[in-house]
Amino acid sequence: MTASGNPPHVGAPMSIDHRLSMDELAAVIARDIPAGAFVNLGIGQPTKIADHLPIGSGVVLHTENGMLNMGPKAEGDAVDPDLTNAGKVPVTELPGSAYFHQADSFAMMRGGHLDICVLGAYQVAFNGDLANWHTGRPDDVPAVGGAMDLAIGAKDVYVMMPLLTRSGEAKLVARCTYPLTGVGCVSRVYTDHGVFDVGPEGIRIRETYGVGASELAERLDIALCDAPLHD
Amino acid sequence: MTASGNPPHVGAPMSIDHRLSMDELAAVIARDIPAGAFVNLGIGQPTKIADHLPIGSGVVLHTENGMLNMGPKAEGDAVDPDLTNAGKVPVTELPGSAYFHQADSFAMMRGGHLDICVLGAYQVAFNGDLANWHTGRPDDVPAVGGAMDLAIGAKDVYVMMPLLTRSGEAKLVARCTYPLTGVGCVSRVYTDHGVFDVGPEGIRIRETYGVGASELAERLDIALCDAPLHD
Amino acid sequence: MSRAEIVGSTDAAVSGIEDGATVLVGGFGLAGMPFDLIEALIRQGAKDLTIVSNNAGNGDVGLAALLAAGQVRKVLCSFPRQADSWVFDGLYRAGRIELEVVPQGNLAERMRAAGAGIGAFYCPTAVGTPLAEGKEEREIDGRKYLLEYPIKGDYALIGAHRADTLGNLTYRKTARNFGPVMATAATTTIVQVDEVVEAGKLAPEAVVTPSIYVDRVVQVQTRRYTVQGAR
Amino acid sequence: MSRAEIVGSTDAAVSGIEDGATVLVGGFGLAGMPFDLIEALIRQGAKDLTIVSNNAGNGDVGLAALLAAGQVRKVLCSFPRQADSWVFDGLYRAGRIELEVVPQGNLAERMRAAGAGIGAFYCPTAVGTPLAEGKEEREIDGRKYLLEYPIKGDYALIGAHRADTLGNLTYRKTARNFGPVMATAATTTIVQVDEVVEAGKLAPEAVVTPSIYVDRVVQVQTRRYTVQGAR
Repeated sequence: MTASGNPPHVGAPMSIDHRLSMDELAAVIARDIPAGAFVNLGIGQPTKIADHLPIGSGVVLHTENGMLNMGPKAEGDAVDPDLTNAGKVPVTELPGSAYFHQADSFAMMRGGHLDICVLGAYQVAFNGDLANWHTGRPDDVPAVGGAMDLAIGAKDVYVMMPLLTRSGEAKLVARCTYPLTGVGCVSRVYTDHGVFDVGPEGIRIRETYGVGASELAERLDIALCDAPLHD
Repeated sequence: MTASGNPPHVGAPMSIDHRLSMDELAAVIARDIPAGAFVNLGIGQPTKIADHLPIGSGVVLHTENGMLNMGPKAEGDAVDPDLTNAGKVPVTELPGSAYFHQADSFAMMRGGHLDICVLGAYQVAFNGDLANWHTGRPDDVPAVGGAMDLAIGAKDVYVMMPLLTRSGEAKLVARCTYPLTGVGCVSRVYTDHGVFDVGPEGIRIRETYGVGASELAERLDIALCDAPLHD
Repeated sequence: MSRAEIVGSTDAAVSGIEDGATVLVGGFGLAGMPFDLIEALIRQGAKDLTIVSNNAGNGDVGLAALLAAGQVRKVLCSFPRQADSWVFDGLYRAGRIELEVVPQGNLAERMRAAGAGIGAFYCPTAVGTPLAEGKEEREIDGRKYLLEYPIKGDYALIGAHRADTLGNLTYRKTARNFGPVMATAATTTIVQVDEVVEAGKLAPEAVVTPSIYVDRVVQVQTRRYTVQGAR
Repeated sequence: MSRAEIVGSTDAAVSGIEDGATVLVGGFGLAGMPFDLIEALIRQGAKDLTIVSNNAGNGDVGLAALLAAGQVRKVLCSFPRQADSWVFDGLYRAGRIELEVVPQGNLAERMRAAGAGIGAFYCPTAVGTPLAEGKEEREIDGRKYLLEYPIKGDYALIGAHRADTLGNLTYRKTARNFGPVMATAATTTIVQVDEVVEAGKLAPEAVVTPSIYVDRVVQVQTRRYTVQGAR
């Protein structure tokens, strides 16, 4: 397992001996977020990461509906309909919270002030292209929310997703077939089978879960930039 | 003397039997500002208008350094270095004041939310062009402040100035010779000799002070759009 | 002149909204949604409306009820597809309502531009995606941007927490969201608040929407919906 | 990561400012001017600075003292010509300092754009004036605009009223002015405050500058200059 902190991973990939559940993956991502980082967790799976941030982690959560230093989900009497996260789930505030309006919130994002955002995805391409807002199916109501703003806004965009679709196709692809959310914006992909760093020179395996690096590489329809050194 | 209120002046110009001091002119402008208007008073002479707004006028003063509902000049113990007008003079707040930062303050102005601003001027042209920021002399340090933003921002831009320069030349001109502050932006000019409405069809005398309308018209090097009906 | 009026009923508050008007409707999901104003608008009956809002209605209340009443021709929003957006979904699939999807940050920034007198702006969001179609692209300092134009409303309906008698507003927690931006972007801004207080009772440094942006205020019995999708 | 640091001295606060840096300096005249940080910068001795500020120094204190120390190569400001701007005046007339005059609203909006990730924007200010020279003009919806680019700082030095231990800021009255905008536009934002309080002590709705924009905070003995030009 990787140490927390942001230094680019060098050398052989770390590994865990079983494929991770989404909850375990959320824990891994939580440990990779450095103390003091300003982070936006996208709706859906990434929201789970908040549950794994230790108390006093110093990570400051941003929610695009206008808040910094968001606390955990609200329960019982703490539920306040005026205080929700971007998924419209009631949440709480931590000491040192601040509220701001929507234009200020997205200025914060678009201006590159967030350190990390973690998003779900349909597909991520070799070059960091992201597709996560629309299946492109004609009968699907298109809905983008803040995804395109987040994709181009944070200093690092992490994706959290199962590596394979239900029918077994890799979601890490040579070229996205789904409509794009952002171009070349993803810097790291967390999946149940392993973690991938996406850089200018291509994709590199950072960690593997329940699978050898070579085997993992073979499952993908893309060339990895650095053949793993061990299995 | 004109009644207060904003309806465009129709028919013969009003008159007062003497040329006005700048202080008297400030009182005239104060009476012309409708209750409830949001108004910015430029630095210099226009600042005097505030002294002539009756208590309870309902006029809300904006100062571009970030405040609405500014009160009168601060005296004695009321002086607070953190509370000044755009001329850096200590002022006070009225009940219902609000503070905002500089970008929000100029957004308010540029977005057309102010009803009136009153500015001093070197020259105003026939077509409403305004010159008030720079003499254009090579040894003069250029300084624009908020003048160009105000000129294009308020719904109505009034100018308050002596009609003549010290050497006797009219400052209401066919074409500005000083560097411009804004193009076609002035809607009314208050001078010690009279008041002029500036519209798409040209300039019309609204009031005269100590001079007949015909005589006033003759002093100007521009054609008035509507020959005054009486002297 | 635009001084705010405190009106006695929500019906008075929404009077005059014409068929075909563009109405900005505050709220992020249900937080900040001006439920009472929308109910009054349903009674008032204006038709063929274009609604600008983050979502396209949740459950059967608020914006969803307005859609169900058949008063809306078109919706501009970022995220119409939610578990509880069945009203919009039905209308959309039946071809009875138009949809324009706008990234959430662009929605906010385009309304800010309308309120701030910005003619257009270059924004990095959505470059290279299907939502870039038809938009002018420009490279500035090595980064690609799309040219985005202001979104202006004829009316804004928003919910705030407190107003003073001049119309200054404060908001509660994340219910602030789009309210302050929409207030600047509409010709007539109509606000429902939990409480109207005397001018001077709101801390001038804590005012979020200055009175200049507010036209009509109505105090309502607080009603908040706690759970998204609750019927 | 960018979590704010509370430092023990103004010398520590300004450490690392390089020769040739662009430094945004808050304040409108003397209100909001970060006097103590500027004094520390004089002790620190960085040279060849480009200063962005509304004015070019008043009296012999603050920014004027920095200019007098010969550390500034160029000033970008809106209003350098004031009764008490004798330091700047002398340097400018001696050809020892460069000046770029920017309309006040553009100064604010261009810094906002830098902080908000806007590539450029079309602004109606200064159209048809000498300050339009060299700028791209475009007509949008029948109105003329100039294309304006962001102004980004390497550092911002600003004065605020209170900070909490996370770096959230509040301001007093019109001393707010450029502070919140500059905080968003600089790589490193350095703030002097009257008081540092525990996180949780500032009302989250009343925070003006959220902690994400703040890098270093130092508490200083309040010192305010009451009269413009007082020596």
